[in-house]
Order: sequence, then structure tokens, then C-alpha cells
Amino acid sequence: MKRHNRKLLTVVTEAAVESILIKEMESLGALGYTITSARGKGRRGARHAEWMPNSNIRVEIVCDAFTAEAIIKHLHEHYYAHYAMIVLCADVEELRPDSD
Amino acid sequence: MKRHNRKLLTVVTEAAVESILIKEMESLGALGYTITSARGKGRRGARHAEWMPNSNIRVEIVCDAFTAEAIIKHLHEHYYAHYAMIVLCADVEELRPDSD
Amino acid sequence: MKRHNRKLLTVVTEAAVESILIKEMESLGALGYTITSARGKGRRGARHAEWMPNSNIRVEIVCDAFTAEAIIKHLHEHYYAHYAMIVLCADVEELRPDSD
Amino acid sequence: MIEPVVLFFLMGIVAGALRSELRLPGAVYEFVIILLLLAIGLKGGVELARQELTVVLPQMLAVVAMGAFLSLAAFPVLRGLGRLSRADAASVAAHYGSVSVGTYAVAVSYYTNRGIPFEEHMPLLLALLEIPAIVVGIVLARGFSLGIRVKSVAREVLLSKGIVLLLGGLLIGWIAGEDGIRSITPLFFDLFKGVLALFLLEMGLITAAQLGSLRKHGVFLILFGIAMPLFSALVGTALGLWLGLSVGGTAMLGTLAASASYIAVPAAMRISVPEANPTLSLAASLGVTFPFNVIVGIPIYHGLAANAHLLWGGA
Amino acid sequence: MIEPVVLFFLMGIVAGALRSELRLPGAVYEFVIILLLLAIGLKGGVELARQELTVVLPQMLAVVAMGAFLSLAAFPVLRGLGRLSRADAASVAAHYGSVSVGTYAVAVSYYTNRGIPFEEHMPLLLALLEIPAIVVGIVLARGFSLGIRVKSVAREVLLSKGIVLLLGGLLIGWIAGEDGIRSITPLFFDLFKGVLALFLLEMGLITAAQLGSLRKHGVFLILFGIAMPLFSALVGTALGLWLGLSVGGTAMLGTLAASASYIAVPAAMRISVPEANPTLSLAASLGVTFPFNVIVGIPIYHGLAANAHLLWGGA
Amino acid sequence: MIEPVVLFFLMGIVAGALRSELRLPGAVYEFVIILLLLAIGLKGGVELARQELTVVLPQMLAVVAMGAFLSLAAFPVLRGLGRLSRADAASVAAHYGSVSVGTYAVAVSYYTNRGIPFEEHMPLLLALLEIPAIVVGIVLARGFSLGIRVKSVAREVLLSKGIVLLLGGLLIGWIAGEDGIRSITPLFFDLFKGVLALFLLEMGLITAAQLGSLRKHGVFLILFGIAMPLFSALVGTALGLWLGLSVGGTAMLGTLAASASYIAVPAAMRISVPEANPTLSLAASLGVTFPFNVIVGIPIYHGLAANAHLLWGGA
Ligand SMILES: Nc1ncnc2c1ncn2[C@@H]1O[C@H](COP(=O)(O)O)[C@@H](O)[C@H]1O
Ligand SMILES: Nc1ncnc2c1ncn2[C@@H]1O[C@H](COP(=O)(O)O)[C@@H](O)[C@H]1O
Ligand SMILES: Nc1ncnc2c1ncn2[C@@H]1O[C@H](COP(=O)(O)O)[C@@H](O)[C@H]1O
Ligand code: NA
Ligand code: NA
Ligand code: NA
Repeated sequence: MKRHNRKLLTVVTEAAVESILIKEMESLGALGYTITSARGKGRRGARHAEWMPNSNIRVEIVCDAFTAEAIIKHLHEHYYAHYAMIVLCADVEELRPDSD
Repeated sequence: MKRHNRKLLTVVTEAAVESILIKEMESLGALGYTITSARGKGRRGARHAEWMPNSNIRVEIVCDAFTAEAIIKHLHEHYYAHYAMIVLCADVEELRPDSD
Repeated sequence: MKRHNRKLLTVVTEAAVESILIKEMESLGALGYTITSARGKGRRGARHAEWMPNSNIRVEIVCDAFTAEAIIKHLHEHYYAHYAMIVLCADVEELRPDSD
Repeated sequence: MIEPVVLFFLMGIVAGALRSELRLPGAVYEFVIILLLLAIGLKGGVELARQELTVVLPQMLAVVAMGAFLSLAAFPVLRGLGRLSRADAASVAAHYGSVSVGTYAVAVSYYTNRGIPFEEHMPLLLALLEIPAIVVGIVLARGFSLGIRVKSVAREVLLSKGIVLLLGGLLIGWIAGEDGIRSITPLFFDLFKGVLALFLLEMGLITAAQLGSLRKHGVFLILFGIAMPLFSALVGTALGLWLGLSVGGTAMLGTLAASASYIAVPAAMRISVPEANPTLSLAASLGVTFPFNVIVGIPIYHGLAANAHLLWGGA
Repeated sequence: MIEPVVLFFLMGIVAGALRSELRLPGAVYEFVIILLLLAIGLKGGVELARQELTVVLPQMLAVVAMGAFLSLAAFPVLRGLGRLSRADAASVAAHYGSVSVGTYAVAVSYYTNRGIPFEEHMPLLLALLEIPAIVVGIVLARGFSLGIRVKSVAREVLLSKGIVLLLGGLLIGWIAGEDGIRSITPLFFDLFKGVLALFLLEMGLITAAQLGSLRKHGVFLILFGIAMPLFSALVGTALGLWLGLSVGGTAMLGTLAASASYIAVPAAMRISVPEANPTLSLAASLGVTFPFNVIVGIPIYHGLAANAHLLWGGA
Repeated sequence: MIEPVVLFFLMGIVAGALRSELRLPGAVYEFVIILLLLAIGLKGGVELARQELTVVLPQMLAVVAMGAFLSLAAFPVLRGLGRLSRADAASVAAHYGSVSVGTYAVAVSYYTNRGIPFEEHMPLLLALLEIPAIVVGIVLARGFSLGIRVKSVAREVLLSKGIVLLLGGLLIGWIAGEDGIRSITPLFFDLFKGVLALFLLEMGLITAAQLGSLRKHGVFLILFGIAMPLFSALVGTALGLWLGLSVGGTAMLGTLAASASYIAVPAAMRISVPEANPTLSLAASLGVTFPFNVIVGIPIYHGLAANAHLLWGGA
């Protein structure tokens, strides 16, 4: 089993952008993502509803540092100003079979 | 884009306390939080139901080290003894536009 | 309040294996786990449905390094080849009351 | 013959005991509860419009007193015979002074199947009965020095889903009247028993999950979970007689008294008396008293009311 | 007398304003919407099969033009009187040029309760009306240099749940006819008003949540949220008269014109005009216009159509 | 004429193929399945109470043998002609030896619409048919050295939601009888076809998602997905004739034989034969066989049974 040092990006943002956001992440080099439905509160107020315009998603992307930078840059330029969004970046080990 | 070193607190606990817990976190200085519904098992047994008295929430709070300490202390004093609860603390980078 | 250095394993995999996976984790020494329902995409394609054969779970296990190794080994041997699965490992502080 | 809807409860218990993966999705279970509560409220509201306030008001007061009394009566037994801690005894007592809407719904099904009439404004009393026991429970556990949390607990109970749906339904039924709600009859009334069947299926599965923790807490809880509703039913029956209710109404009040909460009170106690062990009260109220009431209790309370009316009842 | 289903809306508003924890689970709310949209579509499809294409086609074109016109008319008012930014004005304008299925459903309930007939292929016009206002809104905000996102927005709206269910229902009703859909009548038609009641309950809760943000955005939004639907209703009534619709049909077109979107348009605007503040449009359309239409608007538009027909209508 | 409910299936396929965002929420889809399974079980149970055990028992045994036989017959074809790996062939074979409740439900709708009677205890045979093919599939993949997991797989299948609801419904219907379940008729029977329509809508969406993976796996799967049910229907028809079933009952058994599992078997195979590619079996059973059966298969199997009865049938 190989261990790879990766970046784990966690993005909490509006459910409305899910499908577009995913397409953009993939075109920036993300090979996968995991999404859960979430609720929360931040600078843009409470987003507690399961009702679409007011619900959040929590997206996790495991990728290399380079892709992480590209995604962060993209989010900064296209989302931060207008969407409820928080972006976190952490170090994580990904375990892959030796063959990968 | 600025990077801020933050603490990421992850609290898994009983769904019953959600609204009170949130109010307390905010009064202790948390500027936001993200919640997902969860199921799980720990010292207090399995909490697998979507049925209220037996369901969990997973709360994430991104904050500075000082606020993290205050929240941890509060949880320790008011929740740990009587509620199903696990509290994790990790280092994380939060990405904010330069203006923030 | 004591701080313990732990490993946080995050496993995203097929919902179909939930009950078996949990039993195996526990027999390998995990004292607890937290599960949320998730959707996502990876090498094995998109798993977006809430419809069972195509839905994911996101399992978190907080444990010591030794147990983490055992679980990683087990997943490698019994799951990686045939199931949609990603395994992450990170360092995390668990906060426990002093009595524990 | 056993009520057909109760067969769904038994099916749930058996499936749960066999560890089947069967489960109503959380959203569906909530949907079912919402339909039941609104239906019960609407029906009650339509009938309430036909009652005099001078008749209903004394019933309301009497019923609040009964809820408080039942909790106070249970507490010393739980402390003395059951050797429960102060917090645990207070919490269990609160559960038994309060009521269970599910039990009421099964009783409604039982009485309508048999064509036995009862005072249909009962849902108003049902909603009222949720409150006093919670207050008594908190005071028993904490004394009168109620902390900050207690205020928000009172708010939360009054504004909890259950109470809002019941009272909202009552109000709408009361304002709209029988004609007004005719167009929503197919959803709320025609489907009532089918929806109740689904509810009882899930209750059976939840009950089965309690049986494990019941084993741990021993024989006292089982005895209490059977004896307490029988005692409460006596109190409720006496009160019904004294208030001049019909046989059906008396039996209903007995049933309400005998039922124990498993939704509103657990939530309130969890927040206001955290040191009380929630599995204890749920094991008793869900694992013993709910099945007891639903399977054998309701016919017993019916017999009780019928006999009481024969012996002491008016014309 | 107020429509009984509207009482559920008021109950939701009151419960929401009191900060009750009552809420339909997300899955149940979606279920309710799916049932309403399919029912409306199916009913419309059955009737559509009875219409001549030569009658319907001009109506379709006229209605598309009306949607675009209403958005264009709203925009300068929002910019000038309301002093909204270009993006915000465009977004709000798009909301008001489009339609609300919920308002239509309440109107259906209102007219069927009173036995007033209307052109039942209306759902086709309803589906059409969702589109032009969105296009106009994007062009108003962005000019004609539509970026990449706009294409996918157009796709998303056309293939959004709402449109697909409405059009799918229309097609099935059209193909299967009255006899063909008889066997699914109990679910889609008999339960319609009950399901509508649940929908309105949740809408009340959602509306109450908008009242807070309404306070922030001041008096202009409230005035606009009442004046705009009145103006739109006049336009819709005139158009209905000109198209030769019945009194009921004219009133329905007035109601559609008066209604403002709160599902399809917010989603589309969020993606294509991100700098528009979504709480602004929702506060107006959900916090003001929806309650206004549902509680007092529908009877007003009915009166409008009846009087218009008296004055200028044909035989 | 096409069954009206099948139009919902086509609507789902079209919406899915166009990549509409339409989807039943997971909880609603489960709700729909729960209602269908309970309804089918209840109906079957009521009828079962009217049957002699001496008639039913041989049918049960025969049907179990048929399930095993169909899997065994499919396996060499899949290995030989299809060149599938051992695990894949075993898994696909298990899917085709088992049954689809959804197909059965559409057949029920087809026959009741046409007033054709059939042996209504069929749901018992349906539940039984789920099991043998799974066992055969595991043995084909693993040989007789069944590992630890296999035991829990057997448990899980027997206690899976589908089987528990079918058998539970059967038992309740059997105990309560026609009168007993009358009060729950509105939910379970009156709404049956509407609920089936929703189910088929979602099945269409799921099927559309399989069409992509079908393209990858080439022409063999498509041919197999059509030829296998035709062969199985012949076997089922012959067995029905031999068991002395009515025309309707024979056609039903043919339909059951022809149907392929897409819920219970995929789950069981995923756990017990992990190296089998799940998209392969689902592409065949959901992407080809389910639509084939629902759209054209059921009428074909009806014709088959009618002709067989003409040629060889008794009085
Ligand atoms: N400090 C925080 N901790 C955890 N989650 C947060 C925090 N701030 C914001 N979020 C999440 O990110 C979403 C959007 O944040 P914002 O743009 O700040 O409103 C919120 O609805 C929360 O779910
Ligand atoms: N070791 C663990 N790893 C992951 N989650 C845990 C762990 N222990 C407890 N939890 C979560 O925290 C909840 C409460 O824990 P406890 O108080 O230990 O019962 C459980 O229901 C789990 O969801
Ligand atoms: N790079 C990634 N980042 C985040 N989640 C991932 C990633 N790759 C895979 N996943 C998750 O793990 C599941 C199984 O992955 P796979 O086996 O690669 O198809 C996917 O459905 C995703 O939910
Ligand atoms: Na009681
Ligand atoms: Na409009
Ligand atoms: Na088969």
C-alpha cells in the first residue's frame, strides 16, 4: 500500500452551484470529489433550509498541491465575491494500492 | 488570496442539542459553522436512527486557536459528562480573499 | 481536559458494504465511527444516486496509529480491488475528559 | 379480534427483533407523523366548534391538573421502589404524566371501527396534556431554581412540531368547519388508517430496538411500565366520569392518562435534565407501555369506562 | 370566506414567525411539489387534447411575449424608483415576468371550489411563461454578450424538475386521455387539495423566514411586491380578453401574470447573474407577492376578469 | 394501447436521456417501494387465506426449482457466448433467475385493467423466487466452499426490506382477511396505480442512467437481455400450465420468470461476489430487460399463456 501526500480541499458553498462547480473542478484537474448535503451559517447569514436556494453542500477534493492551487485560484476569482463559500485546505495521506 | 492558519473543530454529538449548542458556540466567538446529519457509534452505544432521540449531528467550526480553546472548555464543562459526544481538533488553512 | 494524538481515517465507499464494513472495523479495534451519506465521483465513475447500488457513505474512524494501520491493511486486502473506495489518513487531536 | 393496524406494529417488532434492515426513511416517518397530527387536530377542531366554552374550559383545567398529578404520583415510586436517581426518576415521571399521540391514534381507530362515539375535541386535551408533566419533571429534578435553559425548553415544547401541528389543525378545523375541510378529506381522513399502519410499523421497529436496553435495566421498569398505565387509566376514568364525559370519552381520557410520551418529553428532558439517562425512560415508555397500551390496554380501558358508567354513570 | 387551504398558509406563517421548529422534511416538500406539478400537467394535458392547435398556438406566442414584456416593464421601475443595481433590478424583473406554480394551484382550488370553469390547458401556458423572463433577465444584466454559463442555464431551466414534470404530465394526459388516467386519479386528483394544503403550510414557513430580510430592504420592495402584480394582472386580463378566453381563463391568465417565480428563476439567476443579491428577489416574490396573491390577489383578479368581460367581453 | 402507467416510465427515460435534473428524493423512492410491496403482499395474503395448502405447497416447490434452473441455464450461455468471467457470469445469471417486483406490479396493473383474473397468491411465489437464484449465483462463483460472508448474505436477503415487506404484508392480509384490511384500502389499494406511476417514473430515470454503460458492454448484453426473458417466459408458461394455473396465473408465472432482479440480487452479489462488475448486470437487467418486459414483454407473455392454454390447457 502506498501513501501519497495530498491536499484535502473542503469547500462549503451554495447547493445551487453544485453541477457547475463540479464541472469546473474536473476541468482544473480534480480526479474525484465527495459531496454531502449540509446546513450552516457564516458571513452571509444562516443557510439552514433543505429548501434549495438556502441549502449548502460540502465538497471534498483530494488532489496534489498543484491542482489545489489551481482550484483555489479559480474559486477566488469566480465564486468568492458573490457566493456563500468557505474554503479549507489541509494535508492528508491518501492510501492507494501499490499498483496505482 | 490570503491563507490563515485556523483550528478546525469537529464535534459529533446528539441531534437533540443542535439549536442550543449553536447558540452557545456563537456566543463563545464562532463566526460560522457547518452541520451535517450523521449516524455512528461510540462509548454510549450505537446512534443509528434518523429518529430524533437516537440521531447524531456532525458540527464543524473553523476558528482561531483562542476561540477553539473556549469552545473546548465549554463543551468539557457542560456536555461531555452527559451527552454522547466526540470532539476533534485539527490544523487547517482557511482561504480568504485579500480584502478580508 | 486531555488531548490525545490520534489518527482520523476517512473512508468513502459504496453504501452497500456499510454493515459488513462496520463489523470488520470494530473487530479490528475501532471503538467508534461516524457515518454520513455522500455522493461523489472517482476512478470508478460517478456515484450520484441516493439509489442504493449507486450511493456512497463517508465513514470516519478516530483511533490510534496501530489500529489505523490494521484497518488500512484490511481495506487494502479485502476492498480496494473490487469496491469504489478512497481512504484518507490525517493527524488529529481528540479531546477527552481527564478521567478517560 | 386484534385491531388490523396493530398487526403492523407486531410485524415491526418481529422484523426489528430479527434485525431486519427494514426502516422507514426519516423523512417518511416525519411525513406520516405530520399527516396523523394534522388529521387528529382537524377532526378535533371541527368538533370543538360545536362545544360550549363553558363545557370545555373546566375539562382543560382538570386535565392539566391530572398531568401534573400523575407525574407527582410516579416520582416517589420510581425513587423508592425503583431506586432511580433523582434526575432519572423525574424524567421517567415526566414521560408518564404526559401523553402519546400514537396511542391516541390507535384508540381513535379502535373506537371508530366499533362505532363507539367519543368527545371529538379530545385532541385539545391531548395537546394540553403534553405540558404540565414536563414542567413538573424539571422542577422535580432541579427544584425551583430553573436555569436559563428551562425557559428555552418551555418555548421549544410549546413550539415543537407536535404541538404546533395539533393546535394548528384544531384551529383550522375550528375556523373552516366540516364543509370547509371537505376538500382535504381524501388525504387527511380517508388515508388515516393506512398512514397509521405505516406509523405503527415503524413504531414496532423502534420498539424492538428498545428491548435490548430493557433487558439491562431489569424487571422494575417492566413492572412499572405496566402498573403505571393501569393506575393512570383509573385516574383518567374517574376524572372522565366526574367531568360527565360519555363512555367513549371516559375511555379516551383513561387511555390518554395511561399513555406515556416518547417524542416531546424525551426531547425536553434531554436538554433540561441532561444527567437523566434517556435510554431508561424510552425503554419503559416505548419498550413496555406503548406496546402494552396498543395491544391490550385500549380494550381494558374501554371495559373500565363501560363498567364505571354502569356503576356510577349518569343517564 | 377565505379558501380553507389558505388557512394552512397562515398557519405556516404564524408558526414560522414564532420560530417554531416545524418544517416539512426536504424530501417530503419535493414529493408534494412533484405531486402538484404532475397533477396540474395531467389535467392540462387531458384538456389540451380537446383544443385545436390553431387556437392554442396564438395563445402560446402571446403569453411568451407577455412574459418578456412584464420583465422589461419592471426593470426601469426597479432601477429608477428602487435604485437597485443593474444586476439586482434584472434579477427581480425576471422573477416578476415569470410565474409561480403554487399560486396557480391555489387559483385552481379557488375556481373549482366555486364551480367556475376555465381553459384547462392553462398549464401549457404556465410552463411556457417560465422561460422568456429568464432570458430577458440575463440579457438585462449582461447585455447580449452571453457567456458560457448562459447556455447551460438555458438547458438547466428547460430540463429543470418543474418544467419536465409539467410538460411530462401534459404529454401523458394528452396521450392517455381522460379514460387512460382514470386509474391514477385517486393519487393525483383526489388528494390534490390535501397535498396543496401541505405545500402551503411549508410555503408559510418559508415565507416567514423571508420577513426578516424584508425589513432590511425597506419599504420599496413591499410596495413593488404589491403594485407589480396588480399591474401584471391588468396586462394578463387584457391579454385574456383579447385572446377570447372565458371569464375563468381570463382570470387565470391575470393570476399567472401577477404571480412571481420563487423556484425556477432564483436558481437560474443565482448561476447566471451571481452578483445579484438573491435575498432581495426572494423577499419580494416570496415575502410579499406570494402571500398577497394567495390571500387577496386571486379574488381581486377574479373580479377584474368578471368586470372586464362585462364591459368589453363577447357573448 | 400502451398501459398509461408505462407512459411515466417512458417520460423518465426521456427526461433521463436528456440529462434533466429530475429525480425522486431517495426517501420518496423508498416510500413508493414500501407502499407497493405492502400492497402486493396484503392483496396476496387475503387471497392466500382462500387457498388450500395442498395446492400452494407444490407450487412453492416448483417455483424454487424454476429459479435455480433459470440461473443454471443462463450461466453457460454467459460464459460461452458472452465470454464473461466466472464471477460476472454467475452474477448476471443470479439476476435472471430471480424476479423483479416492479415488473410484477406493472403486470398486475395490466391484468386488472383488462379484467383478467389470476391466482392472487402470486406474491408468495414472488417472494420465494428471490432466494434460489442468489444461492445458485454464489455457488457458481465460489463453489461450495462458502465463506463467512455468505452466511450473512443469506440472512440479509431473507431479512431485506423487500422480502420482509412482502411476507409481512402477506401475513397481515392472511390474518386480517378482506374485512380486516378494508380500512387501509384507500392508502394501499386505491392509490396503487398512482404510486406505481411514480415508481415507474423513477425507474425510467434510473434506466436512462444505465444506457451509457450498456453502450460500453456491447451487443451481447442487449441480445441476452431480450432473449433470456423470452426463454424464461416459455419455461414459466410451461410450468404454469403443468401446475394447472389459470390463463392469467400462467401469464403471471411467465412474467415472473422473465423478469430480472435489480434490487435484492445486486445488493447480495455486491457483498458475496465483489469481483463481479455490478454495472454489467444492472445494464442488462435494468437497461434492457426491465424496459423490454414492461413495454412489450407483458402483452407477449399474456399471448403466450393464452395460446398455450388453447393448445394444451384443461377446461
Ligand atoms: N467559521 C466557519 N466554520 C465552519 N463553517 C463555516 C464557517 N463560516 C462559514 N461556514 C460555512 O460556509 C457557508 C458559507 O459561508 P459564508 O460565505 O461565510 O456565509 C456557511 O453557510 C457555513 O456552512
Ligand atoms: N472513535 C470514533 N471515531 C469516529 N466517531 C466516533 C468515535 N467515537 C464516537 N464517535 C462519534 O461520536 C458519537 C458520540 O460518541 P460517544 O459519546 O462515544 O458515544 C458517536 O455516536 C459517533 O458518531
Ligand atoms: N480525488 C477524490 N477526492 C474526493 N473524493 C474522492 C476522490 N476520488 C474518489 N473519491 C470518493 O470516493 C468514491 C470512490 O472512489 P473511486 O473508487 O475512485 O471511484 C467516489 O465516489 C468519491 O466519493
Ligand atoms: Na400519561
Ligand atoms: Na408574473
Ligand atoms: Na427471472
